[in-house]
Amino acid sequence: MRQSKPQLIINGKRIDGREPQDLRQIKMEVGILKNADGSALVEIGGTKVLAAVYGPREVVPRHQEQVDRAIIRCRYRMLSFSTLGERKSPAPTRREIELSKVIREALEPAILSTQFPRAAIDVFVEVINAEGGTRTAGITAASLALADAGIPMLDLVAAVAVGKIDGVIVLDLNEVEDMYGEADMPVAAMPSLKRVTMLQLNGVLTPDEFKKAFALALEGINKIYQFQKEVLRKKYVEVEE
Amino acid sequence: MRQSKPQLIINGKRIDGREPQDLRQIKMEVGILKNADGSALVEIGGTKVLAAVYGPREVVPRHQEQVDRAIIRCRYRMLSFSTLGERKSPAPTRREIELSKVIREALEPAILSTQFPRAAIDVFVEVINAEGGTRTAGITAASLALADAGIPMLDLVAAVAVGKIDGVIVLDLNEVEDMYGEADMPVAAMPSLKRVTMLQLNGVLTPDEFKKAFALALEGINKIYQFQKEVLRKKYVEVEE
Amino acid sequence: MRQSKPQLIINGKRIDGREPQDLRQIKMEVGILKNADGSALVEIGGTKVLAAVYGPREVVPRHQEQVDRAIIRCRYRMLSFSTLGERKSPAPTRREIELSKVIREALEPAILSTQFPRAAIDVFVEVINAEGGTRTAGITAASLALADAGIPMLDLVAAVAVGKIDGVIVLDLNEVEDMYGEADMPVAAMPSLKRVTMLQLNGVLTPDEFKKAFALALEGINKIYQFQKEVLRKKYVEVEE
Amino acid sequence: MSSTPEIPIIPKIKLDTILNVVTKGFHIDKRPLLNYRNIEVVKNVAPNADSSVLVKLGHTQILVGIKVDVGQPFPDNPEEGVLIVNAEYIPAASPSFEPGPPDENAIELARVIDRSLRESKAIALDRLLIIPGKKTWIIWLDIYVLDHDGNLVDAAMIGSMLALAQLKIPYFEVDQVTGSIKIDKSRYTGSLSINRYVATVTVYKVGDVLLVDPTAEEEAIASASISISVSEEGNIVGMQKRGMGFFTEKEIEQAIDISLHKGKELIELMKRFSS
Amino acid sequence: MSSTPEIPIIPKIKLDTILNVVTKGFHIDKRPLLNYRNIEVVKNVAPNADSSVLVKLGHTQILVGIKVDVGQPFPDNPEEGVLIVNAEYIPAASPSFEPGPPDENAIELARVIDRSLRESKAIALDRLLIIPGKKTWIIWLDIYVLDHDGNLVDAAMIGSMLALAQLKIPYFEVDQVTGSIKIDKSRYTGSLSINRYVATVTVYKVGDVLLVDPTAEEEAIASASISISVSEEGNIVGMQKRGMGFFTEKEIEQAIDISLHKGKELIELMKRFSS
Amino acid sequence: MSSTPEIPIIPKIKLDTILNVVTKGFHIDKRPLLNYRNIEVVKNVAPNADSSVLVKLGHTQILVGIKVDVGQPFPDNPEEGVLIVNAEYIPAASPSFEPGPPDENAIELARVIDRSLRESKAIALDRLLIIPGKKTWIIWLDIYVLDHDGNLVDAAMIGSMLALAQLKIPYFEVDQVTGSIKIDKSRYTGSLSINRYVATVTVYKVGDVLLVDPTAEEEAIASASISISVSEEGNIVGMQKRGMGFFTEKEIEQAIDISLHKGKELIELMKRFSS
Repeated sequence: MRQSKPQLIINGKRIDGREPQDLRQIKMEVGILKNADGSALVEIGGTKVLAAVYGPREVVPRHQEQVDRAIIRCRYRMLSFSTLGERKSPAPTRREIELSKVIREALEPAILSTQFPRAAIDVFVEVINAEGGTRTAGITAASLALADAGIPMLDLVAAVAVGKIDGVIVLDLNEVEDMYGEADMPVAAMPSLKRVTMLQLNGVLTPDEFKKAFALALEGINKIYQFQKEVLRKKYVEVEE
Repeated sequence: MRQSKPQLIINGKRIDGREPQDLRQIKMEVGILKNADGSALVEIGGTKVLAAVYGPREVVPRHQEQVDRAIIRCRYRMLSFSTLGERKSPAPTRREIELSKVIREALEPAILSTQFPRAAIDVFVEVINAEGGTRTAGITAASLALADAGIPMLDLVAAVAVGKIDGVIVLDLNEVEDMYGEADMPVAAMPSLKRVTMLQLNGVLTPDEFKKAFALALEGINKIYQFQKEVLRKKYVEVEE
Repeated sequence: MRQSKPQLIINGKRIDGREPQDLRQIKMEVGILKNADGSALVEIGGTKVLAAVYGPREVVPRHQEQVDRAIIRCRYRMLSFSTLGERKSPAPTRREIELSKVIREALEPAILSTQFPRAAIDVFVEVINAEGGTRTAGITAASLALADAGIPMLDLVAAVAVGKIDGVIVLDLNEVEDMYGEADMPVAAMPSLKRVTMLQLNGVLTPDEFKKAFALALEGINKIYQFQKEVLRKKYVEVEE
Repeated sequence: MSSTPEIPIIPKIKLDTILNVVTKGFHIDKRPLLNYRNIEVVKNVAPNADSSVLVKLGHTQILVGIKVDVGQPFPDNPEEGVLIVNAEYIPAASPSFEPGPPDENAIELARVIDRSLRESKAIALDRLLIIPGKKTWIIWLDIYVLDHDGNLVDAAMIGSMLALAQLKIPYFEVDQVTGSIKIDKSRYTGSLSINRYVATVTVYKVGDVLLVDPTAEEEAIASASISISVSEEGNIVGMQKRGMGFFTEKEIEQAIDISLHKGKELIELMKRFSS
Repeated sequence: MSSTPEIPIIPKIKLDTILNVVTKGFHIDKRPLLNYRNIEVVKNVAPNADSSVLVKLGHTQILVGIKVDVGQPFPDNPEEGVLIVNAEYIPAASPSFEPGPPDENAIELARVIDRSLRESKAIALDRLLIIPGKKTWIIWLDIYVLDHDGNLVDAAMIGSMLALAQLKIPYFEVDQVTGSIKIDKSRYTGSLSINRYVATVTVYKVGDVLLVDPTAEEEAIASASISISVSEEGNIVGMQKRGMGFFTEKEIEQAIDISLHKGKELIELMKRFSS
Repeated sequence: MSSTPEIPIIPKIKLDTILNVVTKGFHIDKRPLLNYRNIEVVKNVAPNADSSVLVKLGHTQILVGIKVDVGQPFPDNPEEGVLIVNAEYIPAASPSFEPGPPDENAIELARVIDRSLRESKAIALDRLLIIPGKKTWIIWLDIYVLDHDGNLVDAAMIGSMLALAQLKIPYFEVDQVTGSIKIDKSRYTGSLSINRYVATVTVYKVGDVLLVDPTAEEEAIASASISISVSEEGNIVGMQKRGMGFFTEKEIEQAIDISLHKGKELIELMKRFSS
């Protein structure tokens, strides 16, 4: 049963002690699976998402292949025990079906898919623990896994949500802020190219609030992008040594 | 909850004021959709049915194609809000699966399918409002949509139900008569060739009652056939002008 | 509602009067269906199982075929009225899916599948009445149906369950013994080659009990094997005459 | 989507042979066109069912089984018990049947049987009611086609009627306080009341000839068929035209006559098997 | 799995023509880029529905129907009524639509409409409650795409708002003893309360140009789109970027401006249709 | 339908190498044939689960999570709590796994684990009962294969046992009037009672050699395997032969000996991880 709304901003701070413009703690790992061509684990606050990439590989069934490009296939999914409350049934929900599309479309503009005609690039996003921001963590992780798999990209894609809670525009909503806030706006971009590849709004914003929130999101995306590059650089150096 | 049966014939008239041998009011339109190769809307009393035809077109999946003829594919379906009572779930019911077959088999004898080997002709029947006689209105509409799509046919197919209510043989049952009557007998035919392409009976008739009902159905079918020809002629003339 | 456990061994005898090492009464028939390439009906006690075989035949869909062997496809299924208690829903249960695999794998080692590259051999096991031992009766019947279809095999496969009830190791559990016993161990083998092709244990056995039970199972399998050969010989002679 | 079925390719020479024989007034097994093949019935083949019957019509084999259960009556029909008819063509029965949920042919067969039983009031559904509007016996009647050698509907109706005729209603007690029902399947309350026997006679059109009870080979070249259910009083209690062809008005009338005549024979046969 | 869709192959010459016209500031039907096509509305097309509206936006046709029912509120939201939005692209609507359950596009459309209505509090869901935590009206809003000639989301939102505005809540009585609800659909308790109108304006990117309300041909060559829902107060109440391309930051800002402006027009139009 | 799986094509030369090494008594990674790879365990990887464990067995990774819930006991077993085991091979785990509902391999794995836990009475299901016959704790144990490098069943059993050993039962109160259960997951009633530890040892047959814990490459050339579950008392509490090959009687006996021996080691290891 939904509790009555808690106060989300106290003395200018958020319930987990952050300032409005702070990200939660981030941890990223790449190459964590043996079989997948690329893989990554992204943790942001209590949210933990695994992404794995296979490809470019043959398209099965064959009739799905496209003569001039690789198709991207994407599945976002929450493990049955990843959420608070009841066990989630393994049947795909409408939300999971929508987010699989949204994540795919956030990645499409970055992938040089015309380099692999008739191939498939498969992206699997598995939510291990959900405490807000699983789709954005999923995009961030998928982008790392694509890089880990050696798929050529124009740029990495990084993502984060912004929102409005108790009237304040904040970065990187956690679960409670998402549930009781006034607006949740996940954004994905290719930071060095300044291209927005995903933008959703769930909630109400005035045009001015939107501008402020959008700018904050792009800032946050930049920070996440630095993390991504760092973890890839580290991995690359490790391999080199 | 089923109400107790109302009296269906009062002073020789039916509850909607018709004589036993009367059709309900009929309205037909063809070419109402832009994308479909052929389309038609048929209203008879409160029943409203849309039919759309695509084809002849390539068969997907390929292995369904037949070397010596076009396959006819047909789906009869009730929109979720088309019936009285609760919302209908969109999952196909056993009734819808049966009627898709029955309607296809009512149309098959009229279509010159051998003219299009390896092709498919797809017929979609969507019930917008159901007040009795949706399958027969669907056949009538599908036949018009096939003509509108330029599919060569031996003859149009027209259809109507007859039935027995309060012991009287009547033409074109409405919803209440269908629900509380003693027999419902939908019939389809190619009128100018006098070929019966659909015949079902749901209820009990003596052999003599059957004969009377069958003759009445063929009469009704002829009237509907005149409507069909009229609406096609009008459309054709409009296009000509 | 599960009744309290009845006494299963009284004065050394089982509830149906058998000694621990006794099989139930067995009846086998082959060639009982016209259309199937091979068929058999096996009754053991109150359990009645039909098996039908089609093949070697073309693989549909084609991409399932294997270039160096025939694929074996197997479905084990209980008819809706075959069990005590409620009607069984026709949707395949997890148990039926598992047993389809287990039965297939019990038959695979016997079938000379490399003789028919790119072909399929389909085995359908239908439980008509279930009173214990349906999977083993199914294997025994499927093996007969394969022989009836003329599929070359290294040996017949015969199967039976052993178990432990009231502490006693017994052969060929009936429904009640299966439900209330301490262990149920179905075994399948190619008797003349002494190869074990199926072995499951549901329950608890000490290593010594296992040895005893395993030996008893192989004895039982041998008896069933004699029945199988007898019924095939009889059929063969009948055909010859 | 309902889709034009693939017609089994029958060699021209065989097709000509069948047509030729049929035109001379006989089935390919030499029966007159309006004669049924031999009918065999085996009762209680599945003792765990509350009733079961195996029907053999020539080489066609159909197994019908019934399970009864206590449940709620349909909200739009609170004064009657519930009959649910399902049919499945098991893949063992023909090389052309595939595993999976019932297809349109199986669904149509079940619904034709269901409607004929229901509209004719063949069984006393009202007497299955335990607590009006609340509790009733539910009859699950399942039809399995085991071997398909033609004329499935007629055989399925024979099996269904005989399984119903054999059905015994278990003993039960209503708990007066909680309203819950306790069933004891080792005893019986009585038999299901059969109001009347119903037979379904399917008339097939092969070339210009009408016939009944074809083998699978003959059925494959029939252009259309019409299943006509008749009651022991000689009424028509259900009809369903099937197939891609048509009937003329005259052929429909002939089919009705054939079905009234043959239906009477089938009903007599069923009554003999039942007693 | 969400999979890269097959893009319809558009002949190079046609593609160039469209791009050329668009770059000059016009749709291929000669409208300015930011003008909608003609909008027609037909009310009560399905009298068995509790409300129904057919919307024609150029050749695009969308049928929205509503059924209301009494049920339980969601456990995580016991103080509000229930709104369930579904969408289906019927196979009649386009040669590329296939029969079957809603695909990701239909699901996304329904969810975008649903979120925009819900977050904007466009309708007074709290006033649908009958017994708090226990009984409420459930609004089933079904969107059928009958003919697809582009810009489905905007048309679907017009249809959804108008169907809701037309909806009347049936008369009902609560049985004080059993707590059961008796509904009488021949009478009405009143209309559904509309708190505010909401419009969705989808801005499409074709080449480097932004436009609204494309035809299906134009839509096929758009690289991306963004659906922006706006309320009558001029707030943004929902957004969804779609498609395989991207927007620059500046394009996003332009799209917002366009949607605020055009949304106002659409809301005025809806109000006219409603009255 | 269960269908002969496609065997990955292994180049002849590689196959010979593996067979050669195995025949000499070693795994391709140089372990003796009856040694397990390194086992790592990470606890509480999914804090939203009521218990979760990640098991790494060489490169094989399996994530087991548990959710508990209050529900009804099974009608045929009213005196015990409910354990429901599911397994899924996620498509990330191997190029040969496809998205979709669990296939026969995943279902078999779940059922083998389930039966071994149940028949051995490894956990005190009877102590999960809240109101006999009416309310009980339901344990949903979900096994996800994240990375498949062989020997999934043994790893899944380790993960399942350790997740169960870690599971805490939430605090709850029974409302004496309504009989409804109020759960408070922020507090705990206590741990789940583990009656005994159980290990599953799968013995694989490669050529004529028996071995345990193969890598995926080795597993691909095994003709058959037998999963044998053993309890800490040294009893056999479950068996399942898998694969398209066979075992001789003697091989079965050897497999039993191996599993009793290695099972003891695994159980000791689990106990160490648990404490």
